[in-house]
Amino acid sequence: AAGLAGLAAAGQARAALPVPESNLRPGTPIPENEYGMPSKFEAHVKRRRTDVLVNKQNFSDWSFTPVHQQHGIVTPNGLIYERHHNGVPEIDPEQHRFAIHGMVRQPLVFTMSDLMRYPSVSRFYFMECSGNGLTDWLKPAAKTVQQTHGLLSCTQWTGVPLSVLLDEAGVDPKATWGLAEGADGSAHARSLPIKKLMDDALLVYATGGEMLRAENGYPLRLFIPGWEGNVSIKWLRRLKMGDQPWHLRSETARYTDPMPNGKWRQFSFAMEAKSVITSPSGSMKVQRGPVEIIGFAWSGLGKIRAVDVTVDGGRTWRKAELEEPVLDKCLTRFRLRWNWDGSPAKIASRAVDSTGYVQPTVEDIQKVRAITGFVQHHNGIFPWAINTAGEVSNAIA
Amino acid sequence: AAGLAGLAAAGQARAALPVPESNLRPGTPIPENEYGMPSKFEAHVKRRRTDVLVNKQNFSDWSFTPVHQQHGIVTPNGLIYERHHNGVPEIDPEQHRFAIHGMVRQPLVFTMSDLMRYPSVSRFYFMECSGNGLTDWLKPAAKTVQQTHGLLSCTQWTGVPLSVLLDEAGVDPKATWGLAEGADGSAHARSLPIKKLMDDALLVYATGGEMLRAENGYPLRLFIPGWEGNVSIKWLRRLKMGDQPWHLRSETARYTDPMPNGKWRQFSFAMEAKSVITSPSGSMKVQRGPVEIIGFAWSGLGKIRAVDVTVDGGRTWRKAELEEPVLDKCLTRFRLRWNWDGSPAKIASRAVDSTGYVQPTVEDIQKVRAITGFVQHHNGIFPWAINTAGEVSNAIA
Amino acid sequence: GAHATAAPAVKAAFGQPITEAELASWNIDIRTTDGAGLPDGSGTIAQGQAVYDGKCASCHGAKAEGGPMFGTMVGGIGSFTTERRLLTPGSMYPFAPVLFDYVRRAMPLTQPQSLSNDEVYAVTGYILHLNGLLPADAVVNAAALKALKMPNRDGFMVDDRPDTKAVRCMKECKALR
Amino acid sequence: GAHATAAPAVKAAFGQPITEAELASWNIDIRTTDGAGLPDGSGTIAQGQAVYDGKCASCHGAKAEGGPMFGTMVGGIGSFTTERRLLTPGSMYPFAPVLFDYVRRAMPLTQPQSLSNDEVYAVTGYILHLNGLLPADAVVNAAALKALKMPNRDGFMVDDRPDTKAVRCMKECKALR
Ligand code: HEC
Ligand code: HEC
Ligand SMILES: [Ca+2]
Ligand SMILES: [Ca+2]
Ligand SMILES: [Ca+2]
Ligand SMILES: [Ca+2]
Ligand SMILES: [Ca+2]
Ligand SMILES: [Ca+2]
Ligand SMILES: [Co+2]
Ligand SMILES: [Co+2]
Repeated sequence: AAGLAGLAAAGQARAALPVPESNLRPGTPIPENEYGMPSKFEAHVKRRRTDVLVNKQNFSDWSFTPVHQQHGIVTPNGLIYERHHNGVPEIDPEQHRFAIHGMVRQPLVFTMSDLMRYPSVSRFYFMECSGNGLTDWLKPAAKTVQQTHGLLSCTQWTGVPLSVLLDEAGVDPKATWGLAEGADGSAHARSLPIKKLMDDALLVYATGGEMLRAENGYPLRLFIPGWEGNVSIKWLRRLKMGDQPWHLRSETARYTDPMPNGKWRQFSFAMEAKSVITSPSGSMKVQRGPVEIIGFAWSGLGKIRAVDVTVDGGRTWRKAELEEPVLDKCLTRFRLRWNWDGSPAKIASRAVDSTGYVQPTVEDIQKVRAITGFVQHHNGIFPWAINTAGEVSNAIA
Repeated sequence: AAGLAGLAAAGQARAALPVPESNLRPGTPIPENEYGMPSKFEAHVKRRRTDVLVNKQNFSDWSFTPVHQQHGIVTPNGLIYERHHNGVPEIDPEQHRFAIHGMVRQPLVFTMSDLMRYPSVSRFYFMECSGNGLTDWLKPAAKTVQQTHGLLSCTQWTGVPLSVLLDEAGVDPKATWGLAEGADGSAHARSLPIKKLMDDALLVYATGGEMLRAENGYPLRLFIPGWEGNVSIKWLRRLKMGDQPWHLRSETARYTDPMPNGKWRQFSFAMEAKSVITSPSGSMKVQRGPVEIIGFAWSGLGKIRAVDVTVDGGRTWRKAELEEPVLDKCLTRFRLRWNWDGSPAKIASRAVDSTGYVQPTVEDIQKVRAITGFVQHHNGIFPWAINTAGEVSNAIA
Repeated sequence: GAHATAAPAVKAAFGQPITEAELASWNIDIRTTDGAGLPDGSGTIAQGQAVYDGKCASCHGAKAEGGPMFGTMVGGIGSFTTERRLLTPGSMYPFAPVLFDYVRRAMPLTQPQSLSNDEVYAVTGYILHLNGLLPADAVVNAAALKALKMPNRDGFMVDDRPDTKAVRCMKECKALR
Repeated sequence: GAHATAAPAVKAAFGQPITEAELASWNIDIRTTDGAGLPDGSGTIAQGQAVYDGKCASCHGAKAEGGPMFGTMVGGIGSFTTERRLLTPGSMYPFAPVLFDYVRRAMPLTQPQSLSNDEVYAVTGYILHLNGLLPADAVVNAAALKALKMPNRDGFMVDDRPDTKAVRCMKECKALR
């Protein structure tokens, strides 16, 4: 083993390769039945709480996906970011009920087994918190992309189109909004326009191939494709139809966006086109020579059409490669091969979506919104700086 | 809670809904950092060993994916089926080396960090063991679809196209085959034709968004899209180029298919088009009324073009719906809505792939192959019987 | 091919009918713009202080000025046009019933939905009083909350994005800040 | 658009050169058709029996007729045209070096790659002898294994699939068996 370490370090191959230890003995036998876990050598790959904004408690809190350690577009179920407002409830699926009521012809209640008898659909979508990027607008705060952009995950969502159940209940033609509410200790609730509820909203019971994890809404959650994560109410217990929004705390005092002149933008649901370089990214180290620049691009309003990358701080941009499949409202991988010559560099990416929308700079955003306090919907271009030692750091300025 | 149980059982909703316990107290706070696990209510969803063919030991053994409990097309990393020949080795990625040698201009050795600097690709592919279906040809043996078809998984595979590294080593123009070998206690090895190695073979280090699990080849494996799983050598330590196959035990005495007149079919790599109904399936119970028939279809030779479903034992067939995205060499979900009237039924599915190939019946296969002993590549149409009580069972006959 | 693809229409109706009465214990939302859904009941500021001291102060501080679990719940009115916006129920909530709805569904954090409606009216009134929005002798009930005009009543605008008009410059572009 | 999509060609060569000599301990495969790769060394059937009794019998049984971890390794020659095919090294392996290669890389299960080449030759010979394929006084070495014609030498055919020609019948089809 010392010889091998030397080999790697010196960039030479003069030591003969010893037979790997693993060839010389049996491994672990297959247990009777089992749910597999990551290798012990990957124990550093974890969801993490914020290390910037120190929250006073961990009940109304959030944890970040290690997006820089993600491969491909599917976030493992154990690493999907989470946000909840009074901890993670433990709900027995046999006891769980979901009701539709309010402005409907016939209020209905469903057990989980009722719901699982309906035709289901499975769709790949990203999910992003409106607060993703909260701490990094005007000066660098977070060190890693997990902390700057990790309120972002992507998976295949399985469940029943909400429209099927709304049709069954018979929505009053005058109904225009619905209130979705959770069975958690905060009874988290949000008003949503009926157009979206009837369009592509899903009642989800599984992600990434298996039943939801508790922290992601087990046994039932709403999923609203392309919109801020907090409207995809977890532990969903009811949907009440009405003819106007409710204006609860979660849609007035929270999840509203500071605007000029002391105003707040309300019901700002869509996550506009955005992208970020995940490698090289904050706290990584780059070696001279060929560098694979990779990252994610996504849009809550359609497909990613193109991603451009700059390595000179925004003066020139080159079109990156997009990896198939490029799906609607789904993470898309981009990559660009670059030859780093060892001089300081500032790298960033810029997404363009199928509506023609171009990801703005922070400066562009600052012209039209207020950047203060509880900033939301930060979809600005995000730069990383590389110094002559190859160290990568947050270059927000 | 008693009231709720009564409600579900009686199909009535006369009891007022009590506030869920989970609304009335905080849940679990967010831990500092964490890797999530399934809900305790899903503890029955596990990989399982065979319960039919009782193996004498569990070192050269296999475990099955619970395909009937899978939602969507992505198998969770903890449930990807596994097959190994001398247990699961534990390999330190810092110590692992991969070598290319034999008929090449320049033999090369790679560390894991070397490999991870190359441009990577991420592709969705199914993986299936050539022995999937081993026990169920002529009479029913296994009870569940996990046992009949669970040597089947699907995920996004991330790694480096092998062709990139072969080009770097400079393959001798006379080389036609390569031998891939593992760093496990069986040094499992297979000969593979260079055409496939240069076409779409991948050196994989991640699946489903994260680094490989130990039992699936951590830190490095070969992945050969569409071919029998055992050629996708796990814990890969070397690839040796040559001008003919090696004919090792793993490609003569094993992984060859019995044929008429005492012969054996060798180097039978491709997994031909196949499908199976995963719900309703063995050991499930069906209720009268609308039944959602769902299942998987896949082909190692292309895309799924169509799936047909019969509910009358094969006399008439109806075209099922396919769910997007329908990808090359990837699991495809099909579904058909059926109204079960309570009379006995025999249901089955039949896949058609983009080459025009139609999934055969067991009878079709029996005409051209021998069905005896270690049967391989069973891609026959697989029927489930439903009795008047709604009980579903293996109907192979 | 010549194959029929349409499945026969099969109506899937697995839901159970339920009445609004049976859903009463779940039906806790208040339409805060007009207070629809506010229950019967009432409280005083003094009663509210008692509830607050007993069940809220441990996390929110003696006079709601902030405690071990949360920042201040008083002040901030007028701060939104300054450098540092201070968000409290007083400064931020556009309608007084927002406070009733939130306290009832989510507080105290350790025992959500445990307060009586009278207690919720009382403690809601007390927090509004600490914010200078209700007098010490106010009677707090549905009518009082509906009548109260909150400072941030007109503080909101509807989503009007896209609000940026970035262009896709490729060469000789303005450098990133 | 008018944007250049091609990245400049960047050669990625992160592999380290290595020599075949440095790879010698890994280079254990044998091309079984002609025995290329068989090492120097030799053994006798008696030596093979000693190795077998000491290191193999506990799993495979006293005379390789099957033990607690694996079924029989003798017999089955001629069984492939009967109802029940019996797969053993004797009946199934097309070339004798297959046995050398497999034993060296994988056996004994608890200590793979622990036998010397002489031991592998000897135990390979012993198993072949138990299958009636080598006499009791055989000297087992590279030449002997190359020379031995195994019963299943011509038992294989190359993959010729697709071998079924199913048609997509939709109506009035033959029922499934
Ligand atoms: C054990 C701690 C704890 C107790 C006890 C508690 N709270 Fe809270 N409270 C919190 C936390 C934490 C939050 C923030 C929740 C969030 O934002 O998701 C909060 C938020 C609030 C808010 C929202 C403030 C705003 O700015 O929008 C109000 C109002 C409130 N609490 C009132 C009360 C009242 C009234 C009581 C007692 C009846 C109470 N709280 C008891 C911890 C507590
Ligand atoms: C601890 C148990 C154990 C010991 C000790 C052991 N084996 Fe094995 N052997 C096995 C198992 C299990 C298999 C099946 C492996 C597989 O098929 O993946 C096997 C398979 C074999 C096979 C392949 C048989 C065939 O039909 O293709 C041969 C040959 C063999 N062993 C020879 C030996 C020899 C020679 C030794 C001693 C030097 C030995 N074994 C010691 C457990 C053992
Ligand atoms: Ca915290
Ligand atoms: Ca029911
Ligand atoms: Ca076993
Ligand atoms: Ca290197
Ligand atoms: Ca606008
Ligand atoms: Ca053929
Ligand atoms: Co918003
Ligand atoms: Co095969």
